Parts: sequence; C-alpha cells; structure tokens
Amino acid sequence: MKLAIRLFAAARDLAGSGAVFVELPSDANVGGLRVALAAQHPQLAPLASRSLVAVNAEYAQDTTPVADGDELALIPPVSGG
Amino acid sequence: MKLAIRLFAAARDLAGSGAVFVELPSDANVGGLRVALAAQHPQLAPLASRSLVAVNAEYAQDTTPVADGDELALIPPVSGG
Amino acid sequence: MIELTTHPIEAQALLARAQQPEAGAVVLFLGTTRKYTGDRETVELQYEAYRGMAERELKKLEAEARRRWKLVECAIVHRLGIVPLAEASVAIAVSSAHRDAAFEAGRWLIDTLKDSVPIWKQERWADGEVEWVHPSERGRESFATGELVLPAV
Amino acid sequence: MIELTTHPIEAQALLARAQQPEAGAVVLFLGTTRKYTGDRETVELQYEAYRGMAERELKKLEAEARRRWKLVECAIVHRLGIVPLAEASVAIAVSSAHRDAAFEAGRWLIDTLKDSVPIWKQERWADGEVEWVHPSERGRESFATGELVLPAV
Repeated sequence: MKLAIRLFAAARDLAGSGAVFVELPSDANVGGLRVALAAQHPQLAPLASRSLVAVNAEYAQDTTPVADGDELALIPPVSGG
Repeated sequence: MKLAIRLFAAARDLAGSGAVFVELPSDANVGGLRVALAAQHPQLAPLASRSLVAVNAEYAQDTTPVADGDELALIPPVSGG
Repeated sequence: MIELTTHPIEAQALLARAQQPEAGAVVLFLGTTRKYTGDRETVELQYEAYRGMAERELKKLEAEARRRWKLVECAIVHRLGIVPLAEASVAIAVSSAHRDAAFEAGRWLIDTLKDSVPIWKQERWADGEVEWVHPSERGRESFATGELVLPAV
Repeated sequence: MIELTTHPIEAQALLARAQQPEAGAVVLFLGTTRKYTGDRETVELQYEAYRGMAERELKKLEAEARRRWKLVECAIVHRLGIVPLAEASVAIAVSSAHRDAAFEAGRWLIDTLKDSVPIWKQERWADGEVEWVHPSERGRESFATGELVLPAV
C-alpha cells in the first residue's frame, strides 16, 4: 500500500513538501514505516530517527499497526511554548 | 516621656482610635513599651502580645531602644495578599 | 515597581511593563476576593495598610527578589480599601529571560508579602459579621523565632 | 479552554475568564519572544503546528491539569505564525481557590506543553539565518524512555 506521511517544520523543509508517500506492505507497523521512510526519502533519515510518529493524530509506538486510510505524521522534536 | 503608638486593624477597633499614648521612662526599649501598653491600655493586651512593634517604620525587637520623637506602631499579625 | 492603590489594579498595564524584549517569560499572580471559605460566604474584603511602612517593606521585597533572581521586571501592587468579589487585592508581575526565575520569584514574592508587609484584611461576611484577619499560630511563631524571611531590623 | 490562534493573544480576556468568584488565586504565564540568546539576536519567531493533533494534545493537558488540581479555570492559548519581540507565543491562565494549585498547575502545564504538543518554533536571527528548533538530547531521550509525561497512546 502507498501511504502519505505529513511533514512539519524542518522535515517539511527537507522534503520540500508538506507530505511524502511511502510504499509499505499491507501488514506494516510504525517501525516498518520508519524504515521505509528513511530508505525511500533519505534526506529525511537523520531527522526521522529523532522523530516520533503520529497515527490518526495520536503518538504511536513502533508496534502500532498502520493501515490504508490512517492519517500519518512525522513529529520532529517539538519546540512550542 | 509620653509616646504615641499607631494602631491598625483590630487594634485600632479595640482602642477606638488610630493611636494611643503610653507613659514610659526615658531609657525605655520596645520590651518596656509592650509592658506599658498592656498595663495602660488593657483592652489591647491580648492582641499586643501577638503583635510586633515597628520603630520608625521598621520591625523592631524587644531590645530596640525607643526615644521621644520615634514613630511607633503596633503591628498585629498581617493578612495582606 | 511597587504601588499601593485604592483603585482597581490594572493587570494589563503590569503585563505591558513586564513584556520587555529581554524577557522570555512573564508570570502574573493575582490574589482575588474569593466568595466561599468552606460554607461561609464573603460579600467583600477591605484592606488597610500602615502605608509608609508597607511601601518600605514592598521595596525591600522587590530588591530582595532582584538580588535572588535575574529579573527584567518586578512589579508588586496592593489594593487598599474595599475589594469586591473576583477583583484583585494584590498583583505581582515578574519577567525574566527563562521561566524558572519568573515562577520562583513570583511564588516567593506573594509568600513573603503575606508574612512581612503591614497590610490587614477585613472579612465582610454575608451573615453580617465583620472580622479583621490576624493569622496565625504559624505566622506568629515564625515571627517569634525569626524563621520567617523578615527584612533585617 | 484551549485555542490555537494566528492573532495576538488577549491576556486581559484570559484573566477575565480566570477571575471567577470561586477563585482566590490566578496565575498567568506568558512565553514571549526574547531578543537575545547569549550574544545572538532574534528578529522574530515563527510557530507552526500540526493543528488537529495540537488541539487534541492541548485538550488532554487541560483535562489532566483539572484531574491533578482543583482548578476554577484552565485556559491554554498558543499563537501560530509570526510572533514579534516581546509578544506572547503562549499564554496559560489558571485559577483556583488557593494559590498552591494555580502555581503548580501553571508550571506543570507549560513544562508539559513544551514536551508534548506538536508545535515547532523557527528562530529568525538578526544575522539572516532561519532555523527550526528541534530540541534536544534531553527531550529526545525522554521520548525514547517514556520518562516524559506523554498522553497514553
């Protein structure tokens, strides 16, 4: 399956876009998503390794499954406040 | 010597006045002032025992001397804020 | 900046003073007239000060806070006279480069003000009673033992 | 109450919300754009959010603060877009019957917001550099170990 991942802040700047697509097997989880993202978009790899992933606007763990239709986002270390 | 002591809050209400006079020997200190105040104005005695004394707008100790012309005040436990 | 005033405290003006370009954090504390103390209802509060001494003590508080923390602004305003429900009797506005100093100084200032500044509160209860508040065994003993942070005599 | 806004934060309106008759203490925290970081000069900051998620996280913060402390009001507002020098990027207004809760909740809310809410700051330095701020080894390790107070996944 082909899933979009939303990007913010430095990740968006690195990709030149507010989202990128990744190809994933249908039984993927967040850990697999991280590997695929770094492989398919190597310019994001360094920041992605320091980032969290949100699935449907909730912080997810590497074991969290991802499915077609999920809203996915890469969350670099936050700096609000 | 005869000195005025300023009164505030419940002390003022108890005395019915913003100040009372006390007769003191000329070498008096704050401790002597407390004793004289309680003896000469017994309605103030209970609150005075819980109060501080200020000499010239500074908190004073019982050993602080008092002299004619000093600005004296009885400072009941404060409750600002 | 310190001030005693019989008018409503203008919090917005204190914030404007505190929001300087050198600051990154502002903490404003307001002590406000609370309606209920347990089941008992307050109609309003009245505050009285030994004004000249209270101003001196407030200036000492500002100076001591500025000595303990690096502050951009440190403003303490106490209202006197009647303070209606929900209005502020005291406002403390502090700003600093980082938030630790502003939070710590704000908390220290209100705690110390309540222990050392000659201002008194009168409760005006809904049941008609009028009562000067003269705390407390804790405060009393602290005065006696010198445990309180009182300005040096 | 939580809000994300691209307009200047109206602190006075937050204070009006917080000053309820049931409260005796109000703490307002403002995080403001600071001009100097060491010797380096900031022209302005820009903030970006993952808006839908940031709103959810802010609501969780309010709910958790209200669970931990008895609060009368708990308002969190974060500004997005450009925030000029001395203006507030974030405002937290909490009120409670007594001041302990307001101070503790205010401090906890800003600390936790900075760790958990998906909002990012871009420094716009006077030397022309533009830089997203993505802290930090501390924050990073906290995420990894779960030491941070993150909402349960």
